[in-house]
Amino acid sequence: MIRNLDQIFVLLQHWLVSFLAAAWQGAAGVLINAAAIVCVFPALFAVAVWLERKGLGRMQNRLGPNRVGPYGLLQPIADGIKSLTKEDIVPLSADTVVHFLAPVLLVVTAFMGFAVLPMGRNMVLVDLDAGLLFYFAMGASTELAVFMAGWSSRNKYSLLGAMRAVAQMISYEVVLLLSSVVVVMMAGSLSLTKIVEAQNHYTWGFPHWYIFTPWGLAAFVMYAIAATAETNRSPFDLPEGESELVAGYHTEYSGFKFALFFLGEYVAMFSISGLGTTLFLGGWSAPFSFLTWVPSWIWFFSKLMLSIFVFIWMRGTLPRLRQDQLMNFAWKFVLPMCLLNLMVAAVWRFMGDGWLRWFVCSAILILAYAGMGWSELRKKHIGPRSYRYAE
Amino acid sequence: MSLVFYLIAALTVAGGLASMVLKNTVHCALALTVAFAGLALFFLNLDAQFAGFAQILVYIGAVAILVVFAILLTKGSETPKDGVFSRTWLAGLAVAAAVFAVLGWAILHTAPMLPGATPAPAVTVEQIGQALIGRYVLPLEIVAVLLTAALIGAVIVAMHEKEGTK
Amino acid sequence: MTPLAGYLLVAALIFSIGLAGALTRRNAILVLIGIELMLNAANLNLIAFWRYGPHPELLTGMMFAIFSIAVAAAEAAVGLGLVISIHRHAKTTDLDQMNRMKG
Amino acid sequence: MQEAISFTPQLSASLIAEILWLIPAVPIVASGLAALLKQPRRKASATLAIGSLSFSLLLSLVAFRHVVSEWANGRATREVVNFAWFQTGAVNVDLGWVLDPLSAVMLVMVSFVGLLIFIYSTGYMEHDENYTRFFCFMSLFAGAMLGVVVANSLLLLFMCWELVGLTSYLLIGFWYQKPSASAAAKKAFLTTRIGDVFFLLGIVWLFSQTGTLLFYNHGAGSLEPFALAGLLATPAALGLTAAGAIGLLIFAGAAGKSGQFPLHVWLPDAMEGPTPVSALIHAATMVAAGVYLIARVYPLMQAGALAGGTTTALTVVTWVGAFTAVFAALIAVAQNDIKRILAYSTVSQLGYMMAGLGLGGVAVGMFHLITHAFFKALLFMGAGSVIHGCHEEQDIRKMGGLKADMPLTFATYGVGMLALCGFPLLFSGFWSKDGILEAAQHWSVAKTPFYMLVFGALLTAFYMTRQVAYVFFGYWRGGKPAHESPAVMTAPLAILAFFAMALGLIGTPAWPWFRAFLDGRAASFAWRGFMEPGLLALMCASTLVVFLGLGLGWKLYGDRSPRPQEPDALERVTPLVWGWLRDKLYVDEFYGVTVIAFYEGWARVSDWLDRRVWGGVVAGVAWTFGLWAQLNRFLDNNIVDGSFDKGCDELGVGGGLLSRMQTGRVQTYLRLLALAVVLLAAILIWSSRA
Repeated sequence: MIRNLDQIFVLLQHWLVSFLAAAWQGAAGVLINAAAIVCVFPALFAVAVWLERKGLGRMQNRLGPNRVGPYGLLQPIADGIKSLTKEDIVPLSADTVVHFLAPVLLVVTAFMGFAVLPMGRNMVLVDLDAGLLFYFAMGASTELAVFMAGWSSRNKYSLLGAMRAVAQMISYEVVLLLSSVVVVMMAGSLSLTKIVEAQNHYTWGFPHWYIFTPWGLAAFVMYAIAATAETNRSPFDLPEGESELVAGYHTEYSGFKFALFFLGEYVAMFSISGLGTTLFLGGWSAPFSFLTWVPSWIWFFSKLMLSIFVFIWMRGTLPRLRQDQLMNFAWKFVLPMCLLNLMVAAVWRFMGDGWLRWFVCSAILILAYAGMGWSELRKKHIGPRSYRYAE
Repeated sequence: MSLVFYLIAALTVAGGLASMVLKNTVHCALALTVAFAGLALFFLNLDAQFAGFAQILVYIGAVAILVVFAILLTKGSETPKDGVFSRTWLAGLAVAAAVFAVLGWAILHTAPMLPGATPAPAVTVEQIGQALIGRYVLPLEIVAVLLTAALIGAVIVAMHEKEGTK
Repeated sequence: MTPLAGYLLVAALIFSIGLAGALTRRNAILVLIGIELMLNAANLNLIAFWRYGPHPELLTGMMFAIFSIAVAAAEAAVGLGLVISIHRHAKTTDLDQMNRMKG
Repeated sequence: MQEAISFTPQLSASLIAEILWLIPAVPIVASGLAALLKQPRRKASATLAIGSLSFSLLLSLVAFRHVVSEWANGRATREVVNFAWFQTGAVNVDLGWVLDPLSAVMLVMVSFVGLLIFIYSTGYMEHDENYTRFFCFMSLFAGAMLGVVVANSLLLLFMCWELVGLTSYLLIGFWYQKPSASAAAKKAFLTTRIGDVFFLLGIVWLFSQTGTLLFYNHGAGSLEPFALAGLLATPAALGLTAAGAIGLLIFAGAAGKSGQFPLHVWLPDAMEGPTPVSALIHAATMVAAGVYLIARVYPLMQAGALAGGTTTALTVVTWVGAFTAVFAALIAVAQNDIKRILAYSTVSQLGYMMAGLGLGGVAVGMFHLITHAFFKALLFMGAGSVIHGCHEEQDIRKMGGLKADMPLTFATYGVGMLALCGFPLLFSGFWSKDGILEAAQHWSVAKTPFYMLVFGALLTAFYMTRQVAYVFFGYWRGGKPAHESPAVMTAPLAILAFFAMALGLIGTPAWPWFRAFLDGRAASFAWRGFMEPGLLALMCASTLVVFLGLGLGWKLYGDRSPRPQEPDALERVTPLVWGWLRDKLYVDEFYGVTVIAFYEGWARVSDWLDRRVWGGVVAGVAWTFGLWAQLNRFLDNNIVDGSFDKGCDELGVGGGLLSRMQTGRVQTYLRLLALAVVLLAAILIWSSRA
């Protein structure tokens, strides 16, 4: 019974597929899965938007949406209808084709990421041997969409926003990659399912999630930072800094295209949190060995929503950085820490079992963190912003 | 010669052509990414998963972005008055055609000797990693050095004189 | 026609397109783009030969392609850096006007 | 010759052997840290250097104890720890370190002398503003030198070897603001490079022959019978086997490092560096590295020798060593710079060691190396103390009568001097030098080296007496009076002096402990040792020679101090010879005349050719044509001109056409390139099809 509940979606898919001829079943199965993903995450998107607006409201001592439906629950639907029915304005001088392609590309690439995420036991669209690489390849191509959006709408705010976004995404993509490489080193595979399997053991009822190791924790923190920057969320939301450039690269978008951007942003958030969950939080594995009876997908999605909540929380809490601060932080602090973390992971790997490696690795990381932070603080100079794109 | 092959080939060649003939430089760059994507698909079609994804990651994720950045930094996006092709475009085209002729001729003449379809080799990423660390460790190190040098070099070349002397 | 020949032909075509672009465009950046295309064509050849070659398990062609991808990335970075600095000095990226080294 | 030694192979290395790498690693790390220190942090850097080196000394002593105890239990050990450095294709390059009597002895010597010199230099360099840099370099050197000692792979040894050379360069040029110092540094670097090139050739050859650079690898090493047999089987040029040829190449490297003739020229100039540097690097350790290298690869040098026989390589080593010994001793007689005298004496003593290796095997040479390291370091540090006391004065003619002013220095210096002269029975130099002489006496090839070495001993005694007489006896000829050096400098002197005496006792014929230890045989005490045929006679002879030298020196220089300007005592006897010797037998000049003059001459020749020959030809041709023109002007004006101008125009046009190809446009060149490719490809395909 429990087993069936765990595998319910898998079984459902098999049942649906079983109506078809054997020749078609493979393709059909993939199609069904894709359809499921494409349906589930927009729904999740609606929920998340509502959560965000309510949560932010609470954090800022206001009610948030409360008119449409009980507790404003139907607000997302209303928004959706609005954005669907609004007029789609394209600037006269805009580069029409690119202007149209940009949001589509963004959303498509954002969705592509889910193809390799295991959302539960046996619940993965395609179990690629190089899954992680695929994920990052897709993530890399979103930057292009952002650039297209900003450039095509012939608007200096859009362009600046796009440039900022692209620069920021590139810088933090490096961090994102390097912090995940640690996990790959440990799990010895790029396949996300294998990575989850590698974390799905328990000692004394506690799981072997990578976050519960010194290097894992450090990598997770850096991953979280990089993820926030990748998705242009506060405090790294300069590309959409309302106060500086109207709404960033999608200033000139309206109606459904704007909704697509909005959707794309959230989907990217979901997928990146999903990846973080898979890499560091043991994917769909239960947090305690006595909870393994709970269906795996419940765990996955609850972890996902938890991290989304953290996103929202940070947005409600932290002020926005400045562009040069952002870049310096990425290149001068996080990146070196990532590299150091690689070393630490290697040390951990080769020191073998025992308490000693815990001590050594944590010591190295803490010392490095303290030292670098200290030196950063010491040579902190308050001055005019010093960043430059084109002369 | 499956249908897939022809589709991808059409996509790639179209992208390449567009990237070379379009007037607007940014369009060229975008078309280039299409060509890159096509090549990546080719790699996947050739059972070279790793290479394919690496292609996407490096070319679409990095090189294309670099190119558009460079275009914007050099204000190259507006098309020049006196045409986008150099004065000697005809000669260039002729030479390129000659190259293609020779290559195609060679291929077509050797086509009969080429091996036919073979079963797909099962290559896991792990094998590639092992090879990189084992047989190809020296090239790997050299490439690492090269990349570092290129990073520093690019920074220094593109850096401002003011910064340079400071 | 064997699949390998098909791949080789496509690669040759892309190579020639890239060469044509590199030979005919004025804009230095586009010349670089052409060169990138040529490199990619070469990579396609390598992968194709690896796939249909006698010893795919040795990964030779694949490795070659991967390394050349890495090198191409470096090449693009440096090349574009050069273009930018040239633009900063000569205020142009037009190759027809960059002929100060004429004999 | 020594008989083949059988070391019991150790399959599992002991703990101390496992961590042997720490000995060189720690000082190197320390120097890295010292490099990060700012100049004002003097104490810290000195502490780092001394602390790290004393750690190494401790480990070395442990290792030494381990080896000795093993040997005392009748198991002469050679423990190796090897690991693969990297592997590319089928070739894999291994590195490793070895712990055997040879390396153990060297380790103790280097780290001990080094430590003493470090302590000494805290006093000597006190007023130098580059204190931290000095200690950074010093401990880097110490680490590298220890690396040379422990290396079990010719490659690792070569790396450390070059590192040592580098630090020597850095330290000779330590006072780089002095042009002479930087010049000397460059000279040292380049001269040793000459040797190292040959050394590298030898390494490559060895690798290509045996496929490994490890010395010992449980039977698979390059110094072990299997590989040696292979090397002997392959002939090289001039009737040498590959083994012999490689041995000679390696010896060239060794000659460069330990200043054997004709590559000795850098060592005397190296004295531009601070005195502790001269003591540590250019007397005790680095210059001995060459000797150690030969001792290390001895099986290679010896390969193919029948019992009691010798090999070409060893013969060459012997002759070069003996010649250098006499040659340098001669020069040393007529020097006036206190450090130069010691430098030349170092060169000659190194010659002794080389000769000892060539004649009597590892133990003989190594024994002299160890004793020499102690007393020569002692002498240099004593000289340093003298210089320090005489306010940086180095000319012995401006000193004198110091025995009153600096009694401690005088006493220790005297000990060192007597040890160097080989004063009988009491001093270590006597025993080690005697071992060499004895071996020379029994050498099967020729007796000449024996006489050369004896003569060298005579000269040694002579010039040391001269120096001491100049410096310590007579009356003070300098400016403001000298003062004794601080205890931090004199204490190491005392320690070294003790060892300069005591160390001889482990190598007496009665109790040849050292030789037995190195050869892995049991040592036994027996007065019979002296009873070997001819030994006593030899000892008496060398004693006589020493006394002769001392007496001669004393007669010429004793207790009467010439004024700085008035000619030297020996000069009065034979001004001509004196002149030669003072000018170092014109080796530098010789190089100047040959190498440099070659280029100059070449330039002059080509210049002459240009001016006279070609110029003359051109002039002649011009003249002829002028005549021709004179004759034919008439015709010219009428007929030729038109066509000639036409031709000129044609030429001009052609040139223009050619230069137009050089458009300076990248794409043009690219186009031509592509065209060339097309043509080549076409030709290739066509030819392959035809």
